[in-house]
Amino acid sequence: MGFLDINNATKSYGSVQVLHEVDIEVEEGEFLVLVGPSGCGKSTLLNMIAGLEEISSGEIAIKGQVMNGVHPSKRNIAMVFQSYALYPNMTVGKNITFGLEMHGVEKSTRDAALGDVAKLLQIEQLLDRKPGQLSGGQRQRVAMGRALVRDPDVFLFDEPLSNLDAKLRVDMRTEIKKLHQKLGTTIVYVTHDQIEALTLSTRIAVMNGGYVQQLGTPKEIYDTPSNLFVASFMGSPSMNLIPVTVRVEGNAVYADTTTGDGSPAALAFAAPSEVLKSYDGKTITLGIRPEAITDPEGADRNSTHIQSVETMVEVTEPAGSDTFVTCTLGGQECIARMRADADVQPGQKMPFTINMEKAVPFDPETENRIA
Amino acid sequence: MAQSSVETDIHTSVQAPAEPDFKTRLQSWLPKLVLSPTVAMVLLFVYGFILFTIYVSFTDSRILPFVNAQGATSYDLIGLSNYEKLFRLSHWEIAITNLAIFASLYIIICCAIGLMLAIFLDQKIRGEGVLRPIYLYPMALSFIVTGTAWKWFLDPGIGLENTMHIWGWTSFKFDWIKNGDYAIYTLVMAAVWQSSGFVMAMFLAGLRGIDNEILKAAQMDGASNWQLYRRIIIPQLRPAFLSAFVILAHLAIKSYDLVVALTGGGPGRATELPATFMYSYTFTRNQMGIGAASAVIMLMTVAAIIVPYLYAELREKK
Amino acid sequence: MAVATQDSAVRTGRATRFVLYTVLLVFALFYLLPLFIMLVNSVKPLGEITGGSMIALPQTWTFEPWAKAWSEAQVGVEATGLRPYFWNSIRMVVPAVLISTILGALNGYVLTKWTFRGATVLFGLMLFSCFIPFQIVLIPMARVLGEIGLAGTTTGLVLVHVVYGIGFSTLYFRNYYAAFPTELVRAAQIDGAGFFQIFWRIMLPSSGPIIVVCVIWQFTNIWNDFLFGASFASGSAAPMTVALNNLVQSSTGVKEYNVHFAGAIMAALPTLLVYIVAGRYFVRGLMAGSVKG
Amino acid sequence: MNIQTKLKLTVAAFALSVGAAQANDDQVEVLHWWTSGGEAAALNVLKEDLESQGIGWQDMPVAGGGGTEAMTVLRARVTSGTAPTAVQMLGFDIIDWANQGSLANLNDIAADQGWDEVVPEALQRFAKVDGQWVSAPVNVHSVNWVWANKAIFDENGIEIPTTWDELVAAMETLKAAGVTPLAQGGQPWQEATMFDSIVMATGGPEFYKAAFIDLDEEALGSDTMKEAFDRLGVMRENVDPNFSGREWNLATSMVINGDAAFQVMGDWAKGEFVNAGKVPGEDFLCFRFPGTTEQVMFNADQFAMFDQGGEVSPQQAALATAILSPNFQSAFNVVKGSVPARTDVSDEAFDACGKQGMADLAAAAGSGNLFGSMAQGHGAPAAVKNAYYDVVTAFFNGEYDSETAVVELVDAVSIAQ
Repeated sequence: MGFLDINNATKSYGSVQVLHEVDIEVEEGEFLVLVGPSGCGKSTLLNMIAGLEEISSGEIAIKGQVMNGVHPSKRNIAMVFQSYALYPNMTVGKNITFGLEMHGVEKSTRDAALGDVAKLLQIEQLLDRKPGQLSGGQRQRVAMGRALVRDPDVFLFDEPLSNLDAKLRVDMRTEIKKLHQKLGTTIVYVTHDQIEALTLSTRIAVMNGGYVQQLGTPKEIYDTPSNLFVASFMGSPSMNLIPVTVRVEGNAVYADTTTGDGSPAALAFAAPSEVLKSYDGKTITLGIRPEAITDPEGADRNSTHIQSVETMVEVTEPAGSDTFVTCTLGGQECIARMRADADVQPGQKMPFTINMEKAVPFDPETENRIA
Repeated sequence: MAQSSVETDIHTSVQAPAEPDFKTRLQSWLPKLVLSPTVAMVLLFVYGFILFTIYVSFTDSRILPFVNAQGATSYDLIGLSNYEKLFRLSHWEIAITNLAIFASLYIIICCAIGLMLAIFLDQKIRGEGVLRPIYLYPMALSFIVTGTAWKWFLDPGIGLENTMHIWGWTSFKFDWIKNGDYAIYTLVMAAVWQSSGFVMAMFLAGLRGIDNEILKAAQMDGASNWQLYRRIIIPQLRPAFLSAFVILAHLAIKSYDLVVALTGGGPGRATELPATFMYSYTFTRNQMGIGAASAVIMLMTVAAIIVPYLYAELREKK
Repeated sequence: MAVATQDSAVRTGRATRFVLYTVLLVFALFYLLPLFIMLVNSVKPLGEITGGSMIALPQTWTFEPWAKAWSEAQVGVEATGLRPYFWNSIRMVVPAVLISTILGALNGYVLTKWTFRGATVLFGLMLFSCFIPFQIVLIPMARVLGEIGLAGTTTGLVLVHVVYGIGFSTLYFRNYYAAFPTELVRAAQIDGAGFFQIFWRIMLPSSGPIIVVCVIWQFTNIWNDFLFGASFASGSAAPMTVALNNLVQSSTGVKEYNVHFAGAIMAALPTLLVYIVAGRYFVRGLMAGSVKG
Repeated sequence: MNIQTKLKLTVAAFALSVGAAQANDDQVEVLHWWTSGGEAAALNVLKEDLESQGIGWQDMPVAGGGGTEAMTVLRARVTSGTAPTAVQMLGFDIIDWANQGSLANLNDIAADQGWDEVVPEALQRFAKVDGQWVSAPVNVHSVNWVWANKAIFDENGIEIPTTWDELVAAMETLKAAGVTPLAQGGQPWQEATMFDSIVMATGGPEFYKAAFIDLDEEALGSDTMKEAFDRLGVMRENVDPNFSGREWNLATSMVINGDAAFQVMGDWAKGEFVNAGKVPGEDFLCFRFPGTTEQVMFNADQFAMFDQGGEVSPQQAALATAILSPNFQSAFNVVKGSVPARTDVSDEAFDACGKQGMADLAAAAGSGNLFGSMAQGHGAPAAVKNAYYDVVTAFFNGEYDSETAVVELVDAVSIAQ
């Protein structure tokens, strides 16, 4: 049994089921990110953990105690909201200690706790201001302070960074990560930003359409997405999905495709499974991350399954640290990630090296990964 | 798509968790408990009374409910005959026609003037702080207070016409209030005076709520001021228009003080409105049955206007 | 705060501005006219009124009509002036406005932040109650007040005004709170605040603008009411409007128009004051949500 | 804490309102619409009389529309079970309320003080219902009066007209001289009040009774009625264009100021002349509407006593006694312009018009020429009266011609019954 248990939790509004049996066990100190497009049910799930929405069936337990029907304030949780939800009429200090006051904590204790948190978050000089006088980053800190001061069992974050500008978002991301490492608290964090999910989490639950699509560590999610949704949702630029035909030749399995000018190309799978072999002659979708397609100089030295395909460069997009190059494979636009100094010109024909160890085959019918 | 809308909709309200511990359960009952006095009052004092009125309209009540010409506390149920009588009365016909004229002019002119003033005031006008309360204050006064002043102003013998004559414009003529064909327009005038400032405030609030960036963008697109208002701004005031319409419509239907103070329904019966009709049949003519019937018709009219609005408004936000 | 200083993107030329100001001023005159007539004629001796022009300034100024209307005019059998009735109105309007506003605020809070199945329908029912013509409720209301022993008391009158004021106050608060971030309520819930604590500590302190709108609306409506006041408050408890009506509508004798006007202005003074003092918050309050309703 | 705050507010609200009028045992609560200076002063006589007997006077004035508002308030009060002790009332309203069972039986007091002998029979019709006295009459107004500016009459060599033709001739003379002949107020009841007199003059007492008291459809739809409307049309031509909405006392002041020659109005108009310092016979003339010299069409203000549960209370008895006392009858009616409801009051205190009024009343009562005024609610019940207003005012304002008016009158009266 985990620290936070979600057992077969569902949520329906009338006849509409917005959340299908969710089963997640979170260990103490874990940083679980719920990620998915809007409407996937991630916020609903978070609200159910918080007690802000009823659980239709199944149960949610914290520290082994079933929380169904328990008032939010009695669950020993804290939550940071997307809009921060700072009380506009109270000072920062009041905002942070309001929860303690409501729980009947004495003033001296409250003040001590406030001092600690303010110091931790470096907002000591803001305590007498009203939220309206704060910048976005400062509000974010206050919102976290309000959660921290309660010393809860579980922290809930509801898209806390989505209202910040890009630079601040990166800074705060780091800060939250540092905080987690320092305090070792259990966190459930909702976001639609897959980078946030990958950078922050110890585990990720990718959600779509009310289902958990995949639950795993960031590496599992990124390297072996369990279906086409996860594959395309996680990672930026997203995974190239190329239609190929499976051809079995003895022990070797090839993916037949075409290059930009229509000439055939064959890619050999690194470690073809038996299941894959059974797709002989069929068309499947081959998922290849952009960084697995490079110029020959950039190819992964450690990989033993580098394949080369000659095709034409269509567009180059230098992005500072990398250069993204667009070409066509199997009639699909394909993005390759090359070094910033790669000497590539649009219209030029050149060999692209593909690291087949990183290629993931999907069944286009079921959209699931072919194990 | 469908799912996303469901999810965001639900976010607009907090659901109380079900079951356990007493305090939590109390908390989940509190909202309903708090609402219940109002609901009870409304059910009794509004809907109960409406049912009562409907019932009275089917009786031959005269001086009091359930007391007919025979006196004591006897009455008979007489079906729809009050309604038949009602629609036989030319008086009622006049009241209904007058209401149609009055309400449509009143609403249109109030909106037009309100919108114009709001747009003008929104041009960084010096002295806006002084002008705004001047436009707004008539709403604060009842016609019991301003009735005499209005009557004077409209009276050709002592009012505007006379003043113009004193000032030397002897051919000036303004005797609408004395003229059966025009008296209804003087009601419109006074009613517009009272409410247009309030409508102005609603439009002004609407204007101030419009995102300035949209306006800037439209100007970049080369829109003239006129186009800017006609194509970009006024369409965005739709909610303000809607609320103005509802408030004005209900004021028009309820207009009573206005008529009593200004014309008393005259000249002749030229300015009789359903509200005055209902009052006079119920209370001064001792024909409470017919009065109740007219009230029911009025309520049905109000419902015909308000219910679609409520439906649209509430469904959108549900 | 941002209302008046917000820079409009619309630019206007000199000629246009001249037209703007002219139109605005003409309308200001139109709106002021009745008040002007009342004011000017309330400080004239009666002779000047019957003999002179309606809008001429007084040749001799006199404040006697004011004094008379306030403390001497014949309102009933005794020449008490309007003074005692003024206080009656205050006693009626203050509790009625307070209660209907508080109830409206609570209702709005429940209807937006604690909705339940059927809440929308209930709100629709409440809203429709704003639109019923008051004349029809007179008799059944009298009956109910008689039954519960509140007939002829100010308490009864307060109850009546609360009942028929609650639709609008609920509407105002509901629309305002609909735009109020629900996350704040959730945050407070997690912080452990209860239903009333959230209302008191979180919602109310942020409701300034809409409270102003609601109070103005209720205050003017209740203060100006005549029908209920005349029907449900007996003689010496009658509100100002009833007394004013008795003063102005007296059937025989010389009509002392100057006294009538002075009395009318007096009766209007509190509502005027409310508009002038709180009027600047009014547009702001309307902006803050009630526009939708 | 917050619930407490709310509670406190509610309690405060209630506390504020406690002490509002609760009917006191030693008080009479009187609902009336006499709020103008003279009337109120006259009522004050009554009040002081009662106070000298240790009875408090709880005043409840509701002015406006000749008692319209007051009657609305009365309904609310009766419905709520807190009827006032005494209510000023007119004509058929009294009968309606008596039928409804709300009024107290004053027979003992009446018998004790001999009301049956001193109050004219035609008036008793509105004070006694089913043989029971239910109200105390204060006065008798008569409506078929003409009030004329003597100076204008003299200047134009006009004698007091006694027939319709003389009246028409007088109006033509006046018109030719550039004087507005008729000062008319533009409210339905005023137009109807004048029409009462015209109908009486045109059709005579029998016709008047048939049409307006018996509501005989034939009479209402007759050619005589059409002729009466035609005569009203003639009157209409002699009115200035600015009459609409004008109140009756403004019309009176037109006569006083010489802006018009005469006004057809009830005897309450006299108060305006007197207040303006005019003397009857010298500055102004009062005479019966031509053709109605022998008749008196009246209305009477009365105070109906509401049943306070069983017996007539001592306070009510005292009030009724005070109202019928010759002293009050004289004092009040001198101020009000009307004549006493008792025929045995001395006319000493009255002026010329008042004396004539008293003599006319006594004569008419004796000869069976005393009729209730339709326009003043003493011909037929309120519904019919108002239906009558509707038609008359529609005709007077040019909506109908006389033929239509007659048809509409029959129709309106039938709907109203």
